[in-house]
Amino acid sequence: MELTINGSNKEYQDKITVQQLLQLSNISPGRVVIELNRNILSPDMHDKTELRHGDTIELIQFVGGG
Amino acid sequence: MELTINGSNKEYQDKITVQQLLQLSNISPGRVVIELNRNILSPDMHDKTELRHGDTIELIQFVGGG
Amino acid sequence: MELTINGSNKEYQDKITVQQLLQLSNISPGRVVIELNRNILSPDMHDKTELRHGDTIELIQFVGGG
Amino acid sequence: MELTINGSNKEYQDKITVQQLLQLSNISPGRVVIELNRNILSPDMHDKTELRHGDTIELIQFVGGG
Amino acid sequence: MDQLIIAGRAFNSRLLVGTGKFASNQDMVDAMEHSGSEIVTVALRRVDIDNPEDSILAHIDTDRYLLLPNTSGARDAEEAVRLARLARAAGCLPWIKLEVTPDPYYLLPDPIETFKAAEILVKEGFVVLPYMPADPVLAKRLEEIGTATVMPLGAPIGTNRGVKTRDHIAIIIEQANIPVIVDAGLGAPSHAAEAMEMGADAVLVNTALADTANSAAMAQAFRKGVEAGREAYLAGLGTKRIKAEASSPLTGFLRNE
Amino acid sequence: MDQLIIAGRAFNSRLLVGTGKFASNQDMVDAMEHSGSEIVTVALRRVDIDNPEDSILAHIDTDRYLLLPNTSGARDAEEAVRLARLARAAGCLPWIKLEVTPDPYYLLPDPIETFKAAEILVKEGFVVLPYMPADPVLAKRLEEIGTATVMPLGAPIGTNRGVKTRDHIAIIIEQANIPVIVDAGLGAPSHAAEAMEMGADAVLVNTALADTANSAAMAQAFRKGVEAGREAYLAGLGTKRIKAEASSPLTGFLRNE
Amino acid sequence: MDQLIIAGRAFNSRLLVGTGKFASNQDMVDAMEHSGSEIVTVALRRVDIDNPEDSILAHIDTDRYLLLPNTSGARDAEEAVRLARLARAAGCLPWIKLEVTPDPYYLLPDPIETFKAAEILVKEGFVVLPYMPADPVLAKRLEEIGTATVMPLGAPIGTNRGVKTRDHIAIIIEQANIPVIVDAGLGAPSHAAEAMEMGADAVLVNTALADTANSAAMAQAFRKGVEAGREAYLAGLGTKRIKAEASSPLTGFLRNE
Amino acid sequence: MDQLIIAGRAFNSRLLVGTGKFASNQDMVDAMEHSGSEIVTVALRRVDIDNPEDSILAHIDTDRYLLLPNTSGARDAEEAVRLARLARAAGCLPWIKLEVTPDPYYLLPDPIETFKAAEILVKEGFVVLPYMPADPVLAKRLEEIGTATVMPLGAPIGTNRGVKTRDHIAIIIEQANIPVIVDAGLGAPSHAAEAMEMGADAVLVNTALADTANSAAMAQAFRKGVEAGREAYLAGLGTKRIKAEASSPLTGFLRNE
Repeated sequence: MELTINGSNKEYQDKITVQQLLQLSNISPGRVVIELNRNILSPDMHDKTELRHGDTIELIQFVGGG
Repeated sequence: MELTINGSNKEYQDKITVQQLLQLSNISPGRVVIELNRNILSPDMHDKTELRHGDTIELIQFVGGG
Repeated sequence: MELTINGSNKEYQDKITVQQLLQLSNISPGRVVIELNRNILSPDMHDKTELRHGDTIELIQFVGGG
Repeated sequence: MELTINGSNKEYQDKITVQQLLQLSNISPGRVVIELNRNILSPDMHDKTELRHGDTIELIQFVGGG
Repeated sequence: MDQLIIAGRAFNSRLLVGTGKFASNQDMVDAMEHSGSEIVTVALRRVDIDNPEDSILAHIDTDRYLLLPNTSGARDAEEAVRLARLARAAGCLPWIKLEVTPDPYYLLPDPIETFKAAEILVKEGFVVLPYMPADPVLAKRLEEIGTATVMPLGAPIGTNRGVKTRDHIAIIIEQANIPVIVDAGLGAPSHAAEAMEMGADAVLVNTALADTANSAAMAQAFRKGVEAGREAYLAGLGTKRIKAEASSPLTGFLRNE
Repeated sequence: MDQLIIAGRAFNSRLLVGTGKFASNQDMVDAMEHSGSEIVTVALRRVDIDNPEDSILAHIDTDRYLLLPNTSGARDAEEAVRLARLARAAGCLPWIKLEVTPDPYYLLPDPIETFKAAEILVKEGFVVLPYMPADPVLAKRLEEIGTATVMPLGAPIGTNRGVKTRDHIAIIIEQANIPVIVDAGLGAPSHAAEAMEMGADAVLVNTALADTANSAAMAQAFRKGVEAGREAYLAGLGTKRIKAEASSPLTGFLRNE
Repeated sequence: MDQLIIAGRAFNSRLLVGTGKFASNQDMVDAMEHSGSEIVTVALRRVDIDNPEDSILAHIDTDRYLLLPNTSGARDAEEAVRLARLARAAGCLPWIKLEVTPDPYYLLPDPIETFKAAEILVKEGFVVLPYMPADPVLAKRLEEIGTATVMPLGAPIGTNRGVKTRDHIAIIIEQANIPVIVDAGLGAPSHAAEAMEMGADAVLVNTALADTANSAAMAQAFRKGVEAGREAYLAGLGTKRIKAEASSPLTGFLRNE
Repeated sequence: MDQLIIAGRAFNSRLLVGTGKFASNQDMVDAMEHSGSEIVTVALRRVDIDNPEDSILAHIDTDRYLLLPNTSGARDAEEAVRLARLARAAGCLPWIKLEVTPDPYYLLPDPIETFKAAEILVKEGFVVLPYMPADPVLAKRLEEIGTATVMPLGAPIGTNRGVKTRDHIAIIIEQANIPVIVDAGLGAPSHAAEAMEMGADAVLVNTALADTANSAAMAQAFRKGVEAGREAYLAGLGTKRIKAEASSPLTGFLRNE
């Protein structure tokens, strides 16, 4: 299954949820906001949402800015 | 018949055309542009256009400007 | 005896010392500096110095300034 | 005979006048003004003035300036 | 030869003049004459029916000067478009100096309404010269939708304050592919020269010419100021320095060196 | 006719030019020609005996241009006086541009030594044009001892920064009874025009003309800038405002009024 | 007590700080601390999945500082709206510093897209603080559609040039009924003080604090500069004069008077 | 610790205040108090024998403030020297703020007479702080003859115009080995901060504190302005740029990149 995560393509053998994706990437859910196929995904949906082949995921966080 | 000319109301006994209005007002047609009820009236229509009660006429000319 | 004090002429019947002049004018010695005929007069000379006809005295003090 | 000309020392075997010095240096008298030992030398003195050992000569001209 | 090209039309003068506020029509004509200008702006207003003055057009040789009507008085895009259409109907070329100034106190241009009106007028075939804030991004966007020039302001109309928006005008000039005409606020020939030295393609002046005892002389002074600035820009100006540069050689003979 | 009078001598041009730092003598001659100037400055320096160049005088038509020698390089009054005397001995008129600049980095004039040298030279019958800081009190004092002009600086020599001393120049102009010639730092025609608009009697320019690819064009640009500024000053400039002044009538017909 | 009120919320500090470009998170925290600020801006960016850094939020005490996300990087209204929604989804209050800067070179705000995005975000219930050109008409229009403040620029972001748009900022302040926060280009405490003396309600600073060897000291300096300017504005500044006003009495006794 | 050293004496405050023109002695005392100043200037004047006011000294705690008499009113060196001697005879330390201002209209310092008086007073053992034009060469010469500081003017006394002599002050600071105290014309805390950011060692303010409805608040504002400028100078200010520097990372995810 191929996913586009933050602009780069990634291969995954098995189905995963958004929550699992975060765990695999060592990203604590609390600090990111997620777009799935251009729609914002609320935190309570992370474990309910299974990713599908071709999905586009954006993992966004706060950084320093003026 | 009442007309609104450049914002002020004028009474006229008889029917008149735009051309006649200009003559009465001593305004040479060449130097003005006319709006009749918010529509621009081309010079060749001046004599063909009879004014009706309630018409709104704007007589506009060029003046100094920056 | 005529003295010029701060630019204006004053008449005095009797001889007086600088110290007496200050007393007469209700000026406490501590706050003024005195020029007698363009020479600075030190405080300890106030009582020793008798004024003479024609003397020019300047009584100067500090005021607000930038 | 040693002369200091414009700050540098020059050896001359024979006596020379200022006029001769200019000739030797290919300098037309008209375009320079001359100081001999800090005194300005007027043009009519050029041929009358014999240089002596130790003389200091300045040959000055106009150049571009603001 | 160094010409100003607007919408494919070539001009030898880089000074545009306005015709407002002159003490007399004769002063206006003299100023136009001495300015060397080839483009003059005019405004539209109601005829006073009770005593119609003679038309300003009687005083302007339209073979010699391109008549550039403005939309002064318009407070939004709709009013500006209406004025532009009236000007064209009056027999002018479809050139319009677009002005949208909702605030009567500072008469500053409205970027939103100016942009909106420009889009409409360009579509209707007008050659649009928009008066605008000295806003580099807006200038780019107006260029993209097809305006013939941009006319950023130096300072509010009639203030004579000069190129107070210098930094932004410089960016506009750097980024523009259409003529940049600095308009409004230029009160002295040195202001006009400064704008031209920065690389502006032209300037427009009105108040400074009308607001003086001698309009003809002032117009000639501005003409020279514009030419001076343009010629200096083309010749290439020296760079500003902090340290002094001797203009005379630092002569040695004065010291015992 | 509007003429510049210095020490009783009348000039039609209000632009003085320096002759330093030009790429070639031809560039210098072209610049002088196109500037319209009638006064040109020169400096004094040692002849290089080992290879004497031809004299700059060979290139300057002294019937056309008044030769104004300067004392550049002088670091104190004594050196300046010495240079002035040499210049006169060289057959020039006794006109001298007095410069005393002890600091080689910024080349700023020394008020004390300039004043001292001016006193001596005036006594010796020189027509003294002192280069000076933009110092109104010093200007008054130089006038009192009899200098022919004052030449306050706009900015350090050769910096092209313009009339950075504007406030003080304005006071000098207001108080002077002799010509005020703004010297040094004028890098663009707009700077020259600004000085003239303020009421300066003339300006002197050198670096800006030498420090460009096209000296002749730049000289002409400065000529126009000086004329523009002078003509505007004589015509009477408008006052600067905060509030806008409509240059077009604020037409009523657009609203239902 | 003199407080800054934005959208009904009161702040004791009139200095907003950005969190970008600090040499270290510690420098950033120290700067925030010494600035006395109560509002700090942050940006949004993709996580680097291959090596996720720790979040900036770990370093900002959100009980003490109001987190103000910006839409930096947005080149049009659509992108700005998308960023604003993401920021809100991330759990921030619905406060957004709206930035739309299509030109990566000067990062100047786009008046058209900024206005468009502001309309949408206000409708969606955001408290909108728009970064904008120093354009008085645009400021009025943004106020009319309900933005919480206007944030006109002093100079392009990060240039440290100061309040180069002074004349226009003054008009914006005069006409605004919402807080005016001068943003961008303030490089020194004197710049911040100047803006506050003009009557600005607050200033935002980032580069000047990050771009120094000692961020904490600079932050404290800006804090004092902002307070100095505000206190002087409230006390009432003297008017600028041309003629001198003796601060000492012109004493008579020196002359024989 | 960062201290100001004048003639070997250390001060913690870099703000000197004048005592002239206050609405009341109480206002003056409050201003001195809130300014944090340690040096205050006073003038000399004739006692009015017919109704002697109480002395200003009654209001100044001379244990807390160094009393710095000035020679205001002097029009030449002789008058200035006379005033200095009187001040010393009055029991002050031999510190003198030297002022020689022949022109009552602009009150600008006379460079020649100031220099002459400084030479005499230094020889007589005075600690001389000369008020002077912003003239770098004069500053060097005063330093060479032994003045304790130089006090170049920012603008004419009491004009509130700020550091109008910026370019020259910068050169004076660069070249000086004694404290540079910017005096006169500073009308707002931002002006004081600007002078300190440039590297001035201190500033002197009077009119701006006296010429306001709230002298105490204004004095505190200036205190903060001076501290802000000094701290920023020590921390190291960023350089001014033309191109923008993003303070937020230009985030990529918005485009399909």
